[in-house]
Amino acid sequence: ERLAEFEAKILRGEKIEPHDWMPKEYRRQLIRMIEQHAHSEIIGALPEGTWITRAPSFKRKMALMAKVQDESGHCQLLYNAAETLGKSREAMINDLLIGKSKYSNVFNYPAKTWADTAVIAWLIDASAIVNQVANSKGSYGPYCRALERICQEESFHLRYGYHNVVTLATGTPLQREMVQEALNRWWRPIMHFFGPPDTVSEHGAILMKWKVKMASNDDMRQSFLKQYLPKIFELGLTVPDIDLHQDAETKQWIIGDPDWDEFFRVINGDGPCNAERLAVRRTAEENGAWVRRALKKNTHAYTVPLS
Amino acid sequence: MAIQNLLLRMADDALIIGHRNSEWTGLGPILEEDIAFSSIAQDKIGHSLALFTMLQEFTGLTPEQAAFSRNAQDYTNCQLVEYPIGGYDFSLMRHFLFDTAELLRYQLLRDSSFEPLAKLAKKVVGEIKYHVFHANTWVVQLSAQGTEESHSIMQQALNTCYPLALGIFEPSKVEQELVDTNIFLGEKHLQNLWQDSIKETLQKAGLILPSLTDETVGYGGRYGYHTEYLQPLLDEMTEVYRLDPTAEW
Amino acid sequence: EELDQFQTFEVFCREKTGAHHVHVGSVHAPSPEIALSFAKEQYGRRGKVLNMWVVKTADVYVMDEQDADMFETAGEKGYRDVVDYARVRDRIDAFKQKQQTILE
Amino acid sequence: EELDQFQTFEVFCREKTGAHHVHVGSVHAPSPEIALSFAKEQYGRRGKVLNMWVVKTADVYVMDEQDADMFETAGEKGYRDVVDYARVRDRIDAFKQKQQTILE
Repeated sequence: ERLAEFEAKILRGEKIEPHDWMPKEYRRQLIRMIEQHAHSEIIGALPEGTWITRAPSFKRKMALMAKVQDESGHCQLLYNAAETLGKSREAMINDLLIGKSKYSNVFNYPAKTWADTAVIAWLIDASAIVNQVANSKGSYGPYCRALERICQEESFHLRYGYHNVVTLATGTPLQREMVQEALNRWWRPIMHFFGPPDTVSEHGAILMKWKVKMASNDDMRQSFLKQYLPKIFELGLTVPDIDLHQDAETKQWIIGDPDWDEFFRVINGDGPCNAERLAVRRTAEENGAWVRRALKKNTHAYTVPLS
Repeated sequence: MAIQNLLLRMADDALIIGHRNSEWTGLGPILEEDIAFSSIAQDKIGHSLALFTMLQEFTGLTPEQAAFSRNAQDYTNCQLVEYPIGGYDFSLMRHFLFDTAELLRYQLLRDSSFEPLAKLAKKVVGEIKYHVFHANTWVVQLSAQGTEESHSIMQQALNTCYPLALGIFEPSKVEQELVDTNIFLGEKHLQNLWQDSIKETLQKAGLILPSLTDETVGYGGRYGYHTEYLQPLLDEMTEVYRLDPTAEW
Repeated sequence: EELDQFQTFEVFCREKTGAHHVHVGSVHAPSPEIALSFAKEQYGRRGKVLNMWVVKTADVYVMDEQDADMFETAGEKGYRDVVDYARVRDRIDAFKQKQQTILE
Repeated sequence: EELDQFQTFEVFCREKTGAHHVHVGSVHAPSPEIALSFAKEQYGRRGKVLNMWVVKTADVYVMDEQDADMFETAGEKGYRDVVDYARVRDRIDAFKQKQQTILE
């Protein structure tokens, strides 16, 4: 009955809106996914944020500020989209801080040099865009509308990152070496970014049917490799994967084992920066508490945002 | 050249306060405020870039060379802007006191006899008006409309910032020449306008100006005398640039 | 501890190109002034925003989706009875009449 | 309550699922419920309107016109737009050119 109508609506390509009926599981999975995406944006702002004060030129400084600002902006948009499903923003932030709700594993690694920020801005934002473009065709209205604006703003990140990497790769020997080393550090976390091969991931099937998850992990990884490996090689840069090769007939890129044990170890809290990221986030929340207390004083009951 | 002195201290002020306020990016008390405060910091860096580009006509230095290869004693920013960001109360109060002066300064400069500066002033006055709108809204919100706790925190921030803010108006050695050549009406004049302007918002906010004792007034910056905070800031700011100042970053 | 939650405002932007205000999202803010300042930054920091409205989410009255079918007939069947619509109709006409006389 | 002093409501409609709500105009009405029914009458007739919001005009906070200058420079910030990072191609080709000559 209602489930059939709900699924038929999705099949017809229509969007589900906040006041429509939806299965509990659909609401729960959507909140989980959008919440994690929002957390990844605010935590993702931290490694790059530390380099704003050391950016080597006016334009890079302003661009990196605008990029990290966008990440806060995207986090705000995504929390809003998730809030229309009935979970308050403060509850989501709280779940992040107590470690109950996850964020993208790639941000548990440190940005060691200026070239790291260039590789992050280019290849990690590129990976995020592959994921976001797929999800923007999903079934939930507010999430798609948020992603529409996010993808527009991400196109600047991508171009800025690429311009940055190209400037370093075609610059002095010191710059070239710095960007190659950064790429060596970030290659494996980027391969982890799309998640383990689908056989292992348990949310898969139902999320695909309800257009919550739009593409498999392997398809998204493959789309990333197809688009960006040629550009990396064109700059004479290499990636740290001796088994990486392109299958002659299928043109598919085959990668070596990126060590999924490390992926699960880090995602469960044992990466180089897990503790530090949440600690910085907690300090920021605590330092701002007096401000929020002052603002909360004169406001009325909280209402769920509309769309 | 009097105009160089004015352009340099305005450029240094905007660069250093923009740099300091950028340290809040991603760490603000509320997401929406994080976004707003970052835009204001970006605008400041943009203003300093415009001013250093104007200075290039006189000095031949690119903005990067001018900004990334000087030490503290060659900087002419007022001491107020170099202090660490502290709590959000300090950064907000500095933002309020500094930007109120900045708006009045650029409004005056719209009629400057130095054409490029008048042109820049006309272009950015709208942006700075928003900076002041933002500052006024927050100072009133956290003081009069906040809690007892936030009101006392903001009063304390005003007590700390106000003496330092007077350093904005420390007269330079070319003050008279600027006034005579109608480039700028002078820091004294600006300070009078500023005193009236902040009074209005402080009244609405229920905050009172602290009494002044001479040694707390933040003079010295215009003549290269700075606090111990500036050099570490510059070392951090130029860390990557110094790896190879001739390279393109 | 009780989470420090505060209200949201719905944001509507009018772009240089478009004539209508379009709903773009919402912001958390304690007051309209701050909501406008946030909205300007979040939704107006790029491109062509000319003007902005903010409305407390609590002040927005929503036609529930279940009533959507009420709309469906609108497209096909034209007039649809609303209980006291007739009585209210002439009252509006009277009101407009009065406005007219005041203006003249 | 005073029925003939009608206040106005701003009306926002969403044409199809997934779309944003758009401001389509305003109606005079004594209450939100009646405003919604008038709005449906006036704006619901043509297309299939799926969802509608009404807001008392008094509840809409507007960034007033003379503050529009605060938005003016938003569009000119090249550093945070794609356009400023376009000329990458020539840099790569120049680099490849240089690599070529080194190899020979």
